Order: sequence, then C-alpha cells, then structure tokens
Amino acid sequence: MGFFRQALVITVKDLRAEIRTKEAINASFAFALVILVLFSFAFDPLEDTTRDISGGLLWIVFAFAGTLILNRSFARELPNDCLDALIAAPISGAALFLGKSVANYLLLLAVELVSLPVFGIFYNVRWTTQFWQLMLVLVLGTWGLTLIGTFCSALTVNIRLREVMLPMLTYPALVPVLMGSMQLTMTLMAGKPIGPDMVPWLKLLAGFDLVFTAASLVLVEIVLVG
Amino acid sequence: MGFFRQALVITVKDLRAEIRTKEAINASFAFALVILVLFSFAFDPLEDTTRDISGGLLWIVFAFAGTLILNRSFARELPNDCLDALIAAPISGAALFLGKSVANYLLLLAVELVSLPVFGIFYNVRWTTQFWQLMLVLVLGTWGLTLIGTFCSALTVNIRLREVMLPMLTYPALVPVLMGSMQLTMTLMAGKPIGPDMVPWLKLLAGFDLVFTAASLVLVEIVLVG
Amino acid sequence: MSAVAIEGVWKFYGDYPALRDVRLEAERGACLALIGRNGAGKTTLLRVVAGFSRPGRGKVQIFGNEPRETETRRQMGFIGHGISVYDELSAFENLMLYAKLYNLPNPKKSAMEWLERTGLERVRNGLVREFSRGMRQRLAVARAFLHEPTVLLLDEPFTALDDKAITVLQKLLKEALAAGKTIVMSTHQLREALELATHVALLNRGQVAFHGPRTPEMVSDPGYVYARYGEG
Amino acid sequence: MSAVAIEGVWKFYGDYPALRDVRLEAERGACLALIGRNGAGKTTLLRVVAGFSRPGRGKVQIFGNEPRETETRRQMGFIGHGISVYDELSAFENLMLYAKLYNLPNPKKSAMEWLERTGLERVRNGLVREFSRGMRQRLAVARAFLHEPTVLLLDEPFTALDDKAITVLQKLLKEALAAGKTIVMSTHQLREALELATHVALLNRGQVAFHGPRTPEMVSDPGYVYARYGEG
Amino acid sequence: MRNNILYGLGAAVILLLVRDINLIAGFPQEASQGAIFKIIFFHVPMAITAMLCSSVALIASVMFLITRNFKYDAVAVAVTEVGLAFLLGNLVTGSIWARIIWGVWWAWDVRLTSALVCWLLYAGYLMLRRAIEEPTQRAVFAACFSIFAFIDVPIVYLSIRLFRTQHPGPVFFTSNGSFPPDWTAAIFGPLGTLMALMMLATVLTVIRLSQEDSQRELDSLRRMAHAM
Ligand code: HEM
Ligand SMILES: Nc1ncnc2c1ncn2[C@@H]1O[C@H](COP(=O)(O)OP(=O)(O)OP(=O)(O)O)[C@@H](O)[C@H]1O
Ligand SMILES: Nc1ncnc2c1ncn2[C@@H]1O[C@H](COP(=O)(O)OP(=O)(O)OP(=O)(O)O)[C@@H](O)[C@H]1O
Ligand SMILES: [Mg+2]
Ligand SMILES: [Mg+2]
Repeated sequence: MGFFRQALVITVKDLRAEIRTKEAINASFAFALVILVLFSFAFDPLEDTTRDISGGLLWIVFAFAGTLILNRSFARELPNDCLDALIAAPISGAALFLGKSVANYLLLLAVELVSLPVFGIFYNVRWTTQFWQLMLVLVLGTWGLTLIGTFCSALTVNIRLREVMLPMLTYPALVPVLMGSMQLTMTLMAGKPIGPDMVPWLKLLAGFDLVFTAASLVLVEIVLVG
Repeated sequence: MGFFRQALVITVKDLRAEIRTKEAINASFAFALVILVLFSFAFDPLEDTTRDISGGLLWIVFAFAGTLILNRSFARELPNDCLDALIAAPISGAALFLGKSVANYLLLLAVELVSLPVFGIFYNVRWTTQFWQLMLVLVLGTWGLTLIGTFCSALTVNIRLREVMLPMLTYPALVPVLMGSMQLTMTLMAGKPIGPDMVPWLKLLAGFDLVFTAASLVLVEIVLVG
Repeated sequence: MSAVAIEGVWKFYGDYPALRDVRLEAERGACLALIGRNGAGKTTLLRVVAGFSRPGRGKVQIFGNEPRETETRRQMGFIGHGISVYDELSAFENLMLYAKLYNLPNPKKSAMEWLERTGLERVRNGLVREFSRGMRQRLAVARAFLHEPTVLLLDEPFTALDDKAITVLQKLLKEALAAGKTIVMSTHQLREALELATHVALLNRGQVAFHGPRTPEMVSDPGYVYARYGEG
Repeated sequence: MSAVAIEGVWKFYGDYPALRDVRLEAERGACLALIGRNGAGKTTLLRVVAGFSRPGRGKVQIFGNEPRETETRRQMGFIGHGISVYDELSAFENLMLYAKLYNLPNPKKSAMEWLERTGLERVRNGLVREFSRGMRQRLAVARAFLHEPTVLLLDEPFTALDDKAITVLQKLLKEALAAGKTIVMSTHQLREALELATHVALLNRGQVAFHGPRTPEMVSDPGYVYARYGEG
Repeated sequence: MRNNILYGLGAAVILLLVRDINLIAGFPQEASQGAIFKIIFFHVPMAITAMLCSSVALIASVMFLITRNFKYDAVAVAVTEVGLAFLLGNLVTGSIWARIIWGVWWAWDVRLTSALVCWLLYAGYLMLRRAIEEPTQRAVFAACFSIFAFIDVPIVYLSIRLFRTQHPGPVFFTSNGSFPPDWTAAIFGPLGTLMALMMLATVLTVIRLSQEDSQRELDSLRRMAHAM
C-alpha cells in the first residue's frame, strides 16, 4: 500500500475517533473563548491600539487552544497501548506521523475558522478585507504549528511529566512560526495587503514549513522506535 | 494530631518532592518566559500603551505559568496510586487539600517573585514604586489562583481526558480573581497607590479568597471520596 | 462483633449495579478470599470496604464503625495495584511520611523497624525511583503494615509477582493472620490465595454466589468453586 | 531456518545490561515460554524481538529477516499488556483499521471472520468503550490474529484474566500452534503456560539460565525449573 | 597528559584575555557611544561562540543518531551547556549595552527575540534530558530535539540581514561597515577575543565531558548494585 494511502487510513481513524466524541475540538474552542475573555480584561478591546495588536492576539489564542488538540494526538494512543500496535503494523513512522498531522491540521483549521468570526465580533475587527491573503497565512502558519505540536507530542508521549514538558518544548519551538504569522496577520487585519516589506516573513513561514516537514518526517521513525 | 500539623506534613512532603526534582518550578518559570516572548509580538512593549496594560499581562502570565504547578499537584499522586494511600490515612480531605494548597502557594509565589523583575526588564516597567501594595495584591491574588487551581486539579485527577478538561474548568473559574488582581496591579504599575475607587476590587479579592477557602475545604472531601 | 461486616451493599455506576446486595462477614483472624470473573466487582467491593467510594445502598462496618471514621482508618491497611510510595523520596522518608500521617508515637522507630523487617535498611536513603521492582514491592508492603493495621485489604496482591516474591508476601500474611489480623483479598490466582484463605466468597456479576469456609477440596482443585457455584 | 532466532542479543539501559548475550531459537510450530523473576528481562526481550526497541548488540531474525522489515511486520502478531484497540471506535471499525494497515486483500471479510471467531459479531457496531473486560480481551485477540501472523509474541497473556478467559485464550493458542504458527510468550503463571509450551527458557538477570524442551516433570511441578536452574 | 593539556589551555586563555582587555582598554573611545561601545569586544564573540556550540551540538546529535555511540551524546550535552552559558553572556552584555544607549534593558526585535528563544530552546533540551530516565531513550530524544532546536539558529544569524531591527545591522566584513581594522582584529584576529572565548569554551566543554563520563560510570555502577 502506498505511503499516502497509509497516512490516509491514519487520518481517517483519528478524525473519526475525534468526531465521535468531539472532546478535543470542543475543549479547544471553549478554551479559545476563555482566553479571549481573559485578554479582554487586560486590554480594552474597543481601543484603536487593541485593534492594531489583534493579529498577534489571534495567533496567541490559536497557539494555546491548538495545543490542546495537538497534545491529544499521540496521547490518544496511550490508554490501551495502541501505539504499540501501530508501530508493529507494517507502516512507516513517517506515514503514521503524516496521517496524524493531517488529522490535527484539519481539526485545527476548523477551530480557527470558527474562532475567527467570534474574534471579529469580540474585538470589533474587520478581518474580511484581505480574506484570501489571510487564508494563505492561516494555511501556512497552521501547518507549521501542527507539525511542531504533533512532533513534540510524539517526543513526549512516553516520558514522565508529559504535561509539564510539552509546553516547555512546544511553545519556544513555535515562536518562529508564530512570529511570522503574527506579523503578516497584523498587516492584513489593518486592511493592508502583503507588501514587499512583508515578503521576507512569508518566505520565512513557507521555508519553515518545508524544513520542519522534512525534518520531522525523517526523525519521527527514530523517535517512535528508538 | 491537629488539623494543621497534618496539613503541614503534606506541605513538607510536596515541597520536598518538588525541590528534589525542581521539575514543575523550572517548567513554570520557563513557560512564563515563553509567554512573555509570545506577547511581545502582539504589543510593542516599548510603547506607552503597553505599559498601561502590563498589569493585565502580568497576571495572564502568572495564570498560565502557575497552572503548570497547580495541575501537577494532584497529578503527582497518580503514578504509583499514592492518592489511595493518602485517602486511606486518618487525615481529613480538608487537611490534605490545605497542605497541598500551601505547598503550591509557596512554589507559585517563588515563581512570581522571580518573574517580576524579569518582567520589569523585558517590558520596561517600574514595578517597585508601590512595592508593598503590590505584594499585598500578589499575596491575595495568588492565594485565590492557588485554591481554584488546586481544587480543579483534585476534581479532574481521576477522570479520563484530564489534560483537556483542566484548562476548560480552571481558567473560567479564575476569571473573577484575575479580574480583581489585574485591575489593582494595573493601577499600581502605573505608579498610583490603591485609592478609594480601587478599594472595592481589593474587597472583592479578599472576599473571594475567604469564600473559596471555605467552600473548597468543605467540598474537597466529597470530591476525593465521592 | 465481626471484623468486617458488609451489609446489603449496592454500588451503581450510573444505572449499572456493579454490586448487588452484597452481604459478607469476616471474623477476627479470618482471611477472606474474594474470587470471581473479570468484572465481577471484586475491586469495587474492596474500594467500598476501604471507604474510597461510598455504597449506593447498604453499609460497611469495620469493628462496628463506619469505614471513613478516623478510628477505623487507623486500623486499616490497603494494598491496591500501585505501590503508593513516592518516587522522589527515599524509602525512609516515605515511611516517615506515613508514620506521621498515622500519628504513630515514635515515627522514626516504626519506620526503621519496618525497613529492617522488609530487608531494606541498607538502601533506606536511596530514592525509590532507583529501586528495582522487587524492592518497590517490599517497600509497598512496609508502607501498608507500618501502622500495624488490624484489617488488611488487598487487591490482587499476587498479580505479576514472581514465585519468590509471592512466597515472601505469603509468609508476611501468614504471620499477620497468626497475630489475629483480618485479611480480605481479591485474586485470580486461586492456588496462592486458597492456601492462605480461611473463607472464600465468589462474586458473580456483583452478587455473592457462594460464601463459606474454605474446604480441602478447594485447595486440591482450585477450579472447584467456580465449577460448583459459578455460571460454569 | 528457525522461525525466531535471537543471536547474541544485548540490550543496555544506559550501561546496565538488561539482556546479556541472549541466544534463543524457536522453530516453526514451537511455543517458547519465557520465564524468570521480576526484572529478569522478559518484557525487554519480547520488545526487542517485536522490533519496538533496538538491541545494543546482536540481532534478531524472524524467518531470516530483520524485525523492522515490512515483510516481517506483516507476519508478526503482538499482544502486550494493553488491548491496543480504540475506545471510540466500534469493534468492526477497529478491525477494519488494522486490516487496512496490514493491507489485507479483503479487509471487510477478514474483520467479519474474526468477529465471528471471537464471538463478537452480535456487538460488532458497539463502541469498545461500552464493552466489558472480557469482550475487550476477545477483541484484542481478534486484532492480533486478524492478519494471520505466523509468529505470535505475547507478554504475560494470562495475567489478571479469570479462568474462563484463560481457557478461551489457551484454546486459540493451541489452534494456532496446530496450524504451524510459532509462539513466544513471557509469563509468571507457569501452570497455564507450561501446559501449552513446547520449549522453556529461563532468564536470570538478563542471561539465559536454561533453555530446552519442556519435560513432563515441569508440568507436574511448575517450580522445578526455578529450583533446578535458577538462583533458588 | 590530557589534564596537562587542559591546564595549559586554561592558562593560555587567561593570558590571552588579559592581553585583549589591555589592548581594548587602550583603544580610543567611540565617538557617539563612549566607553560602553567596547562591550562589543565580548558581546559579538560570545554570540559567535554560542552559535558555534549549537552547530557542534547539531553535528554531535546527528552523529549520535547514526552511530549510536554515547560519546557523541556526551559531547552534545557538554557543548550545549557551555553554549547556553555563552549565549547568556551575550544576552547580558547586550542588555547592559541596550540599557545605556537605548535606555531600556530589552527591545523586542527579531534579533533579540530569536536569541532569547534560542536560549529557551536549549534550556528545554536540558530539561527534556532530565525528564527521561532511561539513558538510550534520553540520548535519542535529546538528539532529535537538538536538531529541531537548531532550526532557530539561522534565524538568529539572519534576522538583522532580513528584517529591519532595532539591533544594529551587520558591521563586520560588509562593504558598508566602517569598523576600524585594528578593532576588528581585536575580535577576529588570531589573538582576538573570539579566539580566547572559543578556547575557553573548549576547555569548559572538555571538563564537562569528563564529568559526564564519570557520571555515566557512577550511574551504571549504581544500577548494577540495585539489580543485585
Ligand atoms: C539583549 C540584547 C542583545 C542581544 C540578545 C544581542 C544579540 C546579538 C547576537 C546574537 C549577535 C550575533 C553576532 C553575529 O551575527 O555575528 C549580535 C551582534 C551584534 N550586536 Fe547585539 N545583541 C543585543 C544588544 C545589542 C546592542 C544594544 C547593540 C548596540 C547598540 C548591539 C550591537 C551588536 C553589533 C554591532 C553586533 C555585530 C553585528 C554583526 O556585524 O554581525 N547588540 N548581537
Ligand atoms: N469507574 C467505573 N465506571 C463505570 N463502570 C465501572 C467502573 N469501575 C468498574 N466498573 C464496572 O463495574 C464492574 C465491576 O468492576 P471491577 O473492577 O470491580 O471488577 P473486578 O472483579 O475487580 O474485575 P477484574 O478481575 O477484572 O479486576 C465491571 O462491569 C466494570 O465494567
Ligand atoms: N525503560 C527502562 N529504563 C531503565 N531500565 C529499565 C527499563 N525497562 C526495564 N528496565 C530494567 O530492565 C530490567 C528488565 O526489565 P523487564 O521489564 O524486561 O523485566 P521482566 O522480566 O519483564 O519483569 P516482570 O516480570 O516484572 O515483568 C529490569 O531490571 C528493569 O529495571
Ligand atoms: Mg479488579
Ligand atoms: Mg514484564
């Protein structure tokens, strides 16, 4: 069976299990709301300055809410030792990882797309003016976020103190991706398209996605089998 | 043995176990740094407006970093089923809870006191002008934070999906405490003492602490023994 | 007065009755072996007796007292699946902790005594994290016996232990019985358990299917109780 | 060519050798019982054979191939402590998942067949979450047998099972042996294991202390191997 | 023998540093910034040494994954710890400098942020190591994470070239740099601070390495003792 068909089997399984219970996705969305509320105390959402920073806020919300989904990714395999069976099955670690990443990616994008209008209402931001460019940034940024989150989930799945180690490893690793996404989103939220001064950020983001995809697909087999 | 001596035994045990490995406290501090970095993208920390909201930011950092410590509190008992032995021992759930809360409180305060100067440096805030009033707010706010976090940790310790449920329960419950602490801290960070217009917030905070202490000490036995 | 009296206990998980009107007794000095198929309710029953979960109906009495009363808890020792000691503390610190929680008159002496009795005095300052499985198990026993409980509740104490470890535990339990303590234990390893037991109770889907003294034919053919009283 | 050949395997946890120069073989149709005290290295050895962890030195061959080769993985069935099926999926969906991962020619047919053989066809659309322990265990067996592995690796398959479940499993394993499959299993329940085993290997602190065919005296006195070759 | 070389190198580092500080003190003050400018003679080489350390850590990690030789793992830890110390030095000197000429301790531009994040990542690497007991697994996971962490290093380097930052742009070895050649030599010359700090890093790494070795021996002895 081809590499991608194997990955697809994993993706479908993860999505089906998640959609049946909707636990991670509900929790993630609810958490996004909670963070929005918390932030609104710290900054007055009606001030103009807040609107300037809303692009940054948005990605902080995505990062925090998203990791709830990402962390579950490999943790989902723990309760019944399912990971053993997956590793024993004749599919490569890379296919397993890719399958899981794609499932997470779709879930994450779903949460983000629902959060966006809510965010627009709460913070009074017109986010639709540069819709397609925003989608591009969303698609690129979320893939980076997903990869790193899923990889860290695989890395910590078997260690003591998973809960403590995960944020420690994940968030700093996310910074470059978030930095790029935030800068681009702030510009777009201000109604401006991505100009030449913003192109390095876009390149950074795309380069990052590429490098991370390659690195994690190569390394994940080692992480899973040792 | 008196109620407080029992609580003390628990506190000493938790502190000793934590200090021996320093895992939660290191992770919490590192996480605080990471959040500072993440926020810095959203707001230009050198602008004056950022300084106005820095009190709010500070408590968001404390809340996120603190929950790493708080969540470990009961989770620490899981690996070897230690919770069973503690429940079986002739001490009340309230003493157990109080002991754990005090241990968490001290750890949390330690992280906060280290984070404060770091925050001052990174966000260019003069936080020492109203030092003692700030300490008062810190002491009150942190106790509220600790209680709620520890209680939610006890509530979720035995359920499936602990990691997902915890943030969902904890953060909304924290909102009142955080709101009060943020308002007060913002004023103090701006260099103004707590004036009459801020006294209601202080009362809210103190009242909250009292009510929560009483409620959780009463309820925890039910939560633990069911 | 029985050491342990379980009087018409029901326990519901949602609508599902995991225990249905369970009535059992164990006298002082008796060893009651709870047997039954997977999911019969053995663990549930032991946790109810230990006071970790409240029965829906009925009640449990330990020497005439409620399980959650402080006095009762002092008399009870519980060994579940976990070892209930902390990896980050040393063996000695672990025992000191429990000695203090049980408010023993001389915590240090009791801790040292049990370290000795379980053969751990040489490694008493080693962190539990570095202990081998056998050492951990011994420490778990020391922890449970430390406060000299008169009632011992054991959930599958022999599972995943090797024969040597089983022999050590059996010896300790025999001593305890001889000293007039009461033991209630659940198990699938009938042979090891029946050697020790004075009474046997068979649970079947939450109900007591058989309860009586252990007879010689049980020891010679451990499947006997199941065959005679179980669903076969 | 042996079905399973373990050739001078060392496995280090850091510098601590959990396996020391282990050499074992199992022919086609043989059932090798790995016995040994807690911490002897049984689980470690099985995981090395299954390819879950790499040996430090030496190598493992399954029908002459490396364990991690795709072809080998197709031939291997592993049952560890967990049941390795998903609580949120139905019995049928679980088996379909593995059938597809193993690229079986007709996933649906294989899944249905094994649901039938383990007596689960009536509940095939029920979520595993709602299954009783016995049903879960049966599904775990169906999962491991689904792709008709020729080599079965079982880590303490009888632990915490009741006698009925043990009988069911023993029957299945006997059928597998009769069909020419190879079994390697670790266990502390000597009696149940020795009934099935054709060969016995005793591990002692990571070393093979004894390896040979099962003899009648072992069955009549399960402690025999330990007493004869162990440290006593 | 090995120890003697180590002592010799240590002595050489001290001598070299004394010489460099003497030389630098003799330079005239920079026109607009005054004496504080001279911090650059340590600020820049510290950063370069730290980045070099991460590169060595990367190579050692990859080598470990290929050969599974624990020597490489030990090198990776040792060099990461030393690199972390030098990066901290860079952050601190930078902060002091910033305080004096920008008036704030910290400005959040890409260069500063990425350097801080780099520090956090490698601190995470060390914490990951502490969370894993089993040495083989520890080494493998740490190596994988080290490779991931390194991805931030090029960003630190390129940040001032790609983005507009508060932090000054490249001044060395660029056509528009106006750095006096004898000052450049005080950093990059064969006897400059960079060489001195790199030697210092080597000495520290070797010391950590031998510590790591004896730690590993001790560890295995203790495991043996417990297993008996
Ligand atoms: C905490 C704050 C600072 C940090 C974390 C920092 C970090 C760094 C790093 C990592 C380098 C890399 C060396 C290289 O690319 O070759 C560097 C170089 C440099 N830094 Fe800083 N720095 C800080 C503050 C400052 C300040 C305040 C100044 C002066 C106004 C400054 C001036 C320079 C210069 C001139 C270079 C050499 C640039 C080149 O030619 O590559 N830095 N710094
Ligand atoms: N927390 C729970 N929630 C819902 N049902 C439960 C829970 N714990 C146990 N049960 C159910 O109660 C019944 C009794 O379970 P219990 O664990 O007491 O059985 P047991 O006799 O100890 O079985 P085993 O021999 O497998 O350990 C089972 O049907 C089980 O599914
Ligand atoms: N992840 C690990 N890290 C460090 N040491 C380990 C690890 N796993 C096992 N060991 C050690 O390796 C040795 C063999 O362990 P293993 O689990 O294989 O024993 P076992 O024979 O399966 O024992 P049991 O009968 O208790 O299951 C033990 O001394 C154990 O302490
Ligand atoms: Mg049970
Ligand atoms: Mg084992």
